[in-house]
Amino acid sequence: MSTEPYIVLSAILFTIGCVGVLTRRNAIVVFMCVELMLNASNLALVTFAKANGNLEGQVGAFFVMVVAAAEVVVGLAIIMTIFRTRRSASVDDASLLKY
Amino acid sequence: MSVLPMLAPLAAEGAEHVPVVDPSSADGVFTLMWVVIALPLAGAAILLLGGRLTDAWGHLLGCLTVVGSFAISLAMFVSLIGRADDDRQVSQHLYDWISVGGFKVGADLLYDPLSALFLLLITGVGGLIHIYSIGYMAHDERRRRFFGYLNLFVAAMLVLVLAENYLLLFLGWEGVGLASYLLIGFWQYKPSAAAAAKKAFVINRVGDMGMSLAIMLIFVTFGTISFTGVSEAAGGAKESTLTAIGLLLLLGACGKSAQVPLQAWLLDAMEGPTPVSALIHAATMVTAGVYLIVRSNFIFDRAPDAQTAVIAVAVVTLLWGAIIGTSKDDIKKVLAGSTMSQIGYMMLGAGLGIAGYAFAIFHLLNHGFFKANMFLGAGSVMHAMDDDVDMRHYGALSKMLPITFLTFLMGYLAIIGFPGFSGFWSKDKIIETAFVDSVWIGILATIGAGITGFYMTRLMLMTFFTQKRWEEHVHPHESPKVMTFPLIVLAALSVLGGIMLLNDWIVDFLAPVVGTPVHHETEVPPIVITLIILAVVAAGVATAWFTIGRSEVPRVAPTQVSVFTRAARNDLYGDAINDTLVVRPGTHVVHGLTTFDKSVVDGAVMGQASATGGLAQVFRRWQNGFVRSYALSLLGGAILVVLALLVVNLG
Amino acid sequence: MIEFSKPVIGYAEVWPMLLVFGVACAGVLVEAFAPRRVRYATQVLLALVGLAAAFVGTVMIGLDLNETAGGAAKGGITAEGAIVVDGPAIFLWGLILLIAVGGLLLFAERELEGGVSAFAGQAAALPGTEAEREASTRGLDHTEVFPLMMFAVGGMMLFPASNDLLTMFVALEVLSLPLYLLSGLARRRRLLSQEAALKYFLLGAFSSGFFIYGIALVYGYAGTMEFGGINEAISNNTGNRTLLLAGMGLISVGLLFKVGAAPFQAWTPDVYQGAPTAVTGFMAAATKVAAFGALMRLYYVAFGNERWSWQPMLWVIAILTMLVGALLAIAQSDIKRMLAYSSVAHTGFLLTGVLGAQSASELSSGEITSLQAVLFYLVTYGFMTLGAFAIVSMVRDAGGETNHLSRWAGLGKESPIVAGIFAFFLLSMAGIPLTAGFTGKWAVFAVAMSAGAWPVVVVAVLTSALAAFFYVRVIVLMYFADPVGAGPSVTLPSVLTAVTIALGVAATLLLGIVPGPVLDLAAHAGEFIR
Amino acid sequence: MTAFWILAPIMVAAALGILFVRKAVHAALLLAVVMISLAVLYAALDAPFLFAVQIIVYTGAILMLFLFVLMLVGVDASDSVVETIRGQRLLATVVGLLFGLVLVVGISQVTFGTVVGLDKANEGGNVPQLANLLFSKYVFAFETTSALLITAAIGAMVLAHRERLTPKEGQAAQAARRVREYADTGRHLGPLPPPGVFARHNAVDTPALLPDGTASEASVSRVLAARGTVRSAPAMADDIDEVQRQLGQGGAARPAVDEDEEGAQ
Repeated sequence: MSTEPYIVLSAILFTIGCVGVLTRRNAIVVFMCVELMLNASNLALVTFAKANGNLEGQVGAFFVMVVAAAEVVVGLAIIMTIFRTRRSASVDDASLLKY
Repeated sequence: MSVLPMLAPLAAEGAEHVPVVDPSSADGVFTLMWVVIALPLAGAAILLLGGRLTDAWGHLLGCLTVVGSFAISLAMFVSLIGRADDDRQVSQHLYDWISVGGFKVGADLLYDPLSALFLLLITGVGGLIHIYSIGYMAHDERRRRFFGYLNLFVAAMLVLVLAENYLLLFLGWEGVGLASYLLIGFWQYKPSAAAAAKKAFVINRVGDMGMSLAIMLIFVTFGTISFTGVSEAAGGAKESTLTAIGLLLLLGACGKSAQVPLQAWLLDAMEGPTPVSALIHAATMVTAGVYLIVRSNFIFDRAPDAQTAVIAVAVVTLLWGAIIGTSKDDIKKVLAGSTMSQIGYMMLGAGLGIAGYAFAIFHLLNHGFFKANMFLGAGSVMHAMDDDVDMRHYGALSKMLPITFLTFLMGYLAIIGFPGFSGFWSKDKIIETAFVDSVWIGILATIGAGITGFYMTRLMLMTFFTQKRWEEHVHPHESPKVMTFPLIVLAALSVLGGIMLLNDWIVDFLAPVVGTPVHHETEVPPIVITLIILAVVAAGVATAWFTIGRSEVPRVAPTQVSVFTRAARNDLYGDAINDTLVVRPGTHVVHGLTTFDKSVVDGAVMGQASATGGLAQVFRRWQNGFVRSYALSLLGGAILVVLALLVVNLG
Repeated sequence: MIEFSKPVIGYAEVWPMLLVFGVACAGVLVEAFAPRRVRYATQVLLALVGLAAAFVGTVMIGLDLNETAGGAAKGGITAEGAIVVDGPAIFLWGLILLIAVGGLLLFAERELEGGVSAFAGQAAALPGTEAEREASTRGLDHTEVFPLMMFAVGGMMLFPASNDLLTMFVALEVLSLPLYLLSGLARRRRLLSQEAALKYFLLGAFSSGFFIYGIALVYGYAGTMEFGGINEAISNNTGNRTLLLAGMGLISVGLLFKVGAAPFQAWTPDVYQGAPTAVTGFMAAATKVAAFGALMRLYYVAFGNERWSWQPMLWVIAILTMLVGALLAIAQSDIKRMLAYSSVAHTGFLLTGVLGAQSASELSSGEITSLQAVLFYLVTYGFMTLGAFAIVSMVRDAGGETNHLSRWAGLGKESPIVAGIFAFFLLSMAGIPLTAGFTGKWAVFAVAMSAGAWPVVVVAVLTSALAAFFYVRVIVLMYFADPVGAGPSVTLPSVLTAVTIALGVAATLLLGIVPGPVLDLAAHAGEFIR
Repeated sequence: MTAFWILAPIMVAAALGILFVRKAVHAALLLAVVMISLAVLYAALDAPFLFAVQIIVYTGAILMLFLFVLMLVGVDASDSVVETIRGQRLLATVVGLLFGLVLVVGISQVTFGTVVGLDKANEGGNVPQLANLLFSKYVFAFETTSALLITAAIGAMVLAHRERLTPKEGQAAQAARRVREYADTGRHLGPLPPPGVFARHNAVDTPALLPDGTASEASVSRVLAARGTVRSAPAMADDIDEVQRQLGQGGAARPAVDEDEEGAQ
């Protein structure tokens, strides 16, 4: 079996995640897009694990999941704080700091 | 410039004579070398950190430290003369400043004939100016701070001339720049002073950039930056590299010595108190560029193209400064223009290579005497005239200020090169050497001397002769003794400076540093050249006499003047040229800066509303506060990085 | 059945790091069980003792390192190949711990706000509500910041010492997450602070996405995550180079984001401005140290054989970074933003040092190596940045810190000493001789020059001239401008901030006048272990 | 590969959907589609452990956290589709496409060597082999992730937990306070009248009627009042008149008094 399509799929998903971060305004959705990017990376890691014939990629994917879990907690806590202060989850509203 | 191809570089035949810096370590009185620097440094520290406690006696301490340094310098000088010719380089190792593996930069001092002369000039003239300042600044409540800055300057200048490597020299270089900056802006309540200080700073940064790149290049080329190491290794380097180093050093020298194209700051620097103009902007700091080139003779002698560049800069500047001097009504600005011009002569000497180094230094010393004398004299006049600097408001002061007049007269005779006075000997020698190099350069230098005769006579006439033009309430009076004493000493030195040329003493004395010049015969005998120069100068003096001395000087500068006068009054459009060549392309940057100045620094307008325009401002708009825009630039950067990697390697 | 052998962790080499993590955990327990009134003192003491002990341990380990690789390097790989304890790692640990001590003292400062710390009394209380006022009148503050900071310090120590991509990734997150949180905990101007946290978090998460994808690609190329293995794969030229190059680029994005290089610098000014000043000082100094350590380890060890492909890329980035930093700093009217852009410019100078890497055979004996120059620069940068931000936290009015530059006018009259010290830091950042900044700049420029990167050096010299301009502008403002309104006022801090500033001043002065010992130490650290 | 070719288009479509749907909840659900499909791909790639973890941890826990926060933020909230930053959407599209192109073209040109496969590496079971690696080579990183999790816990606590600063008010204190308030400000002592009780409609949006037949503003929730869904007193006036007519003169007040007594009991 060929692993190429998997890698291409992961690249596509990663790119979609990137674009999502750039275009979506809801902080939570932006963050979901980051998660999409991490998922795409995981797919690449797992695929390469198969191609290389060792499990390090799978371990890597596992670590990414753990990290993502922690990151989600911190991130959502920050987003919640901002939301409670401003009553808005739009990242564009948080633009007092500039120039 | 059409003269350039005609320059026959002297370096070719002089190359094998380039001496190597090879000092012995300090003993005897030379162990006190570091004290020369430490004294004024300690003075500065006490005065600046001591606060109001030192108000009462601060000025005395300030003078004392410099006089102390002078005493040590004199002792070392005497001791140096007592040594054999080839043993006149002494170094003192203070500590390892930077030391990594094979790369060492020591805080090393080098005392040789060149430094010896500079030491005497700096501490001697510096001491006199300190003493003068006691009187001049007597009514300034911040006098203590002024003395602190002066001491700081002297210390930095001493570091500059005593340094044994380029990095330490650079330290002094920056130090004098800092002190100069502080002193130009000393009367900070005057907006013009603050602006002048800023201008000096900016222009000097351009020069310093050249300087730092030069040091960097020296380090990369030779693996060392000590004079000893570089002078030994310079022979083995490629000429192109040496030329690059030389040009970069020249850029640094241009900034510090106010040479074209970095000349614009010097005239504005006259905003500082007059002793500052005398000490920093006439006698010492501005000559640092000349010192740098003479000190780096082992590089320049092997880089004829760089020498040619030095000559070109020098000739342009000596005419430029002189022409500016002819039109100014501000007495200090005339002197400033004259300083530029005279430094041009020194640079010319330095650019002429082995044949000219000694004369450059000779003229530098003489200039230090007579120009400090005249600046202090000008200060004395201003003191008498309630700080008015406009010569059109002077006139017929010779009776009122007899001592000032007489001392100023000595300086005047010296600068125009009246036979027997110090300036006569040194300028004459430089022009003579220039004639050996190229007739055209000699002619241009001679014309410069003629213009010098004109503007200095104009200054003398407008100030001390012609009819009195001052207001009723002004009561000119002679300055106190503490101010006239330095004038008298400096006047004496202006007269007697020529002694140094007896038996070619200064040439021989400097030979261990800059090499022994090969004697060249001019096509015409030297005496003829001297006579020609005298004739030209006399013509200049006469012109001034007939145009100014014989007619009435209007109290207000006439506006209907020839295009040349107008050009000269505008500093030959130096600022405009800077604008077009340097500033205009970066207008956005400058615009941004000025907007910023107005909005923030001057506190005129608050908030961000004023922050418009400017390159920096345009960039600033990218920082629009939206996190998605930042993410966009991040992604763009990622593409940039990945593509850069792919293209470089696979393309 | 699979054989499982007990992993060997060289506790003797890594215990300072474990100690820091342990102290962080102990701090959490203190939060849980200690009564409120003793928490502050306990936390500060615990953290201080922990950091000090870890520093002593680092020194001891550093003294004991064995030489390897024919004397070029010292130390060894431990924890089953996950961690390298070599000379540079120890050097960076020591530096991070010292900066952390300074940062801790700033965190613990309570004098400036009148008995409370610079952190929010109750982060969960909405700004401007009764609950917030209640919390602040009761003098509450979040002592959780201390364990959070210790976690960050632990992550920073692990970051440059990790020997494989996964450990590096985990370390990156361990150091980042607490900083995201800390950025959002300011007592005053909480909206700005929270916004800073959000921006830092979102962009940080975004960039770590690139980092991990890059890891995946490099793993796909090399078949291993270990730096040594990657290096080997490169020299054997196995696999496809497109994967390697794309992966290398994406990993670089993650690291360059952390160090704040252009065009990844956008977060720096906003976060530096919004975060509590104590956090800004700590993060600006320590994060950069850790991230540059990691960056160099990655480039020198894992991609060392691929030097000729990443160097040109770094040329571009370094030039861009210096220009952006210096140009934009000019236009700033907020002191923290100005310092942020100045730190961007410093990143550019540091990158100039990084790209001056040469192989041992190209170097003449005794020449400064690029690693050594960058390590030295990091020391100078770390201390002067920490000190400068400590000063920023002292200039205040009734509404807290006054960060607008116009409010700094006339500070020289109000408090000559504070203005003088700040001017000294600024002069050092500008690279005036006899200050640490000068020596540092000299070192990195020299290595870049000898590696033939003279265009970068020319730009670097140009931008440092430009940079001097805005530093001096602030000095002029402090000394020569008339104060606006009532003028700035300086709140006297407790001994904690004073010690941090003194540390900064001493380091900046000493490294300018006698840089020898530290340069020697950096040289003594030797090379990275491959 | 069949699974891949079926799932890949679905995943890409779902991922693209995240870019375009207006409601955050829909985005979360689409993300769930991607994640679950991903889990299946993991299974196809010989990663059974990750298959499980992906579903349990990623989809089960992490995504649920997202949904949970979305509920807090307001599940109805939908994004406006108008782009406010000038050029952002265009640039994002261009840069995104460019980036995707570089990645896809760059990577798809890669001709992978023979796929080694995990048969050997998974010998003895994927989970034991993973555990072997995790607890030997990556044990340090594994342990360090605990720092991450603790940080996350503290972070959530710091940002979300509000400590009670004042002791909880007991019943006696509450009663005393109410009486005091009544004395000071005349604020009504008892609970507010329930809505709709004395009106014809027994609904929360209908104000109670006071004994004199006027509607009591205090009896309806302020939220409803703000939304304007209260059946206002004037609108009721007709109804009241109607009732009064039906009951005849003087009878209007009677039942009210009776019920009031009943209420008091």
